[in-house]
Amino acid sequence: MLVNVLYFASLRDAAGISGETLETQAPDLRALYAQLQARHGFALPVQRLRVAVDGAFADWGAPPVHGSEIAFIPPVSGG
Amino acid sequence: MLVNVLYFASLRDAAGISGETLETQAPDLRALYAQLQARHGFALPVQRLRVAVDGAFADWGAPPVHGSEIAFIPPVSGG
Amino acid sequence: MARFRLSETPFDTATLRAQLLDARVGAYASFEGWVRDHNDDRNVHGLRYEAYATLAQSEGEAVLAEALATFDILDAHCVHRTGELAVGELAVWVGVTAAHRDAAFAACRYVIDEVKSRVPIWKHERYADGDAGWLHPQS
Amino acid sequence: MARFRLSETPFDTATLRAQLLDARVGAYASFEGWVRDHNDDRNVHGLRYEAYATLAQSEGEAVLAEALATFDILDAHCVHRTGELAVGELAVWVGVTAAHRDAAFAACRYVIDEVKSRVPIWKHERYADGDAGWLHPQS
Repeated sequence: MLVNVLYFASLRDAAGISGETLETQAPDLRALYAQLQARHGFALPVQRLRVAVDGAFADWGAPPVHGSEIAFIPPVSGG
Repeated sequence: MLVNVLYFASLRDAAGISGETLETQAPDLRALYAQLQARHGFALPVQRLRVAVDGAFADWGAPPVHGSEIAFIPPVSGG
Repeated sequence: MARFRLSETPFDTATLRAQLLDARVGAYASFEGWVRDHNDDRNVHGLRYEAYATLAQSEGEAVLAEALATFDILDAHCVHRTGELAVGELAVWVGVTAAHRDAAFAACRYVIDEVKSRVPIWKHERYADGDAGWLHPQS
Repeated sequence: MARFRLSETPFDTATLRAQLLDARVGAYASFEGWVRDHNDDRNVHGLRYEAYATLAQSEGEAVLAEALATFDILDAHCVHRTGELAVGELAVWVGVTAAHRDAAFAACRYVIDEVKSRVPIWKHERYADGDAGWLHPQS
């Protein structure tokens, strides 16, 4: 299936892009991140991230949904 | 000796004056307040007041000093 | 400049805040007390603050000096109104600057609590029913 | 009107404060975060805030709704800057109104703590030595 992935902050710097549309057979969002971490060399382990789907926080164990927008959220530093 | 006494808030309303110069032989400030309480009918007991002499908080056991400015401080309600 | 001031006239908190800010400041905490339209379920029409000015000034400065000595802050100021105030007017402002927010919040709270409990200022409230009186809270 | 907002441009806290005030308000507590000239002993020249705007908006609103449900307050607003900021610029403002100060202080503290820990906004700092980087604090 096709999903749209968004990268922020250090993930975007590492990937060199702010997002991409990609084909995935990952069984869950955790596995999807592992594939992308290998591809882009992300330093942040999945344990330090949160994940959001279509603008709402989601569970790492959820399967990717075709056409959804998946955002990997590094530790935040607002304020 | 002569002292200058200042009244604030409900004490001033009860006395009908903001202050007065008076002759006193009171041995300490507590006794001075007792005399003035009797004269003006102050409702507040000495235990609920603080006293200041010449612009600084003072002890009720201190003797009045000739020419000093003595202020009786009802419970405050700023803020 | 005095850190604690009494003001007979309405004052501008934006200017007071600007006086506290510099490049070291990471956190600014402020508190304002406003005249409400009711107090203890009574409708308030307005009020008057009276101060024993010389002692209020020195006691207010003492509170702010204590805040500076106790908390890791950069500066702290406080202004308290005196005279007649209508509902919706500002009665007291506290502003505190620090590198970090823990100290800014703690010092701001300390200053307003101590000012309310120690500085010789008295509130006279006028109520909708025509009654009026000085507030002398039980400590 | 949204209680939480992101702003690409410098914003005026006096106006934001005025929007919160009405006759019921007895206490107004506010917090501001400012860009300091140093962080962890490094000289900071400036910074950039990036947000995941849609999620930041909904998560910020959730934080303010929690504050309103948890504390006895009248209202609470928060604005966070995004984009490039110089030293001395305002990064975030929180304003809370209540009848009494306990709730105003507690809610103000809650909002800034939760915004800093949950809302997807990231800080990129530039240092005097030419180094730069994203801040991803250990939770």
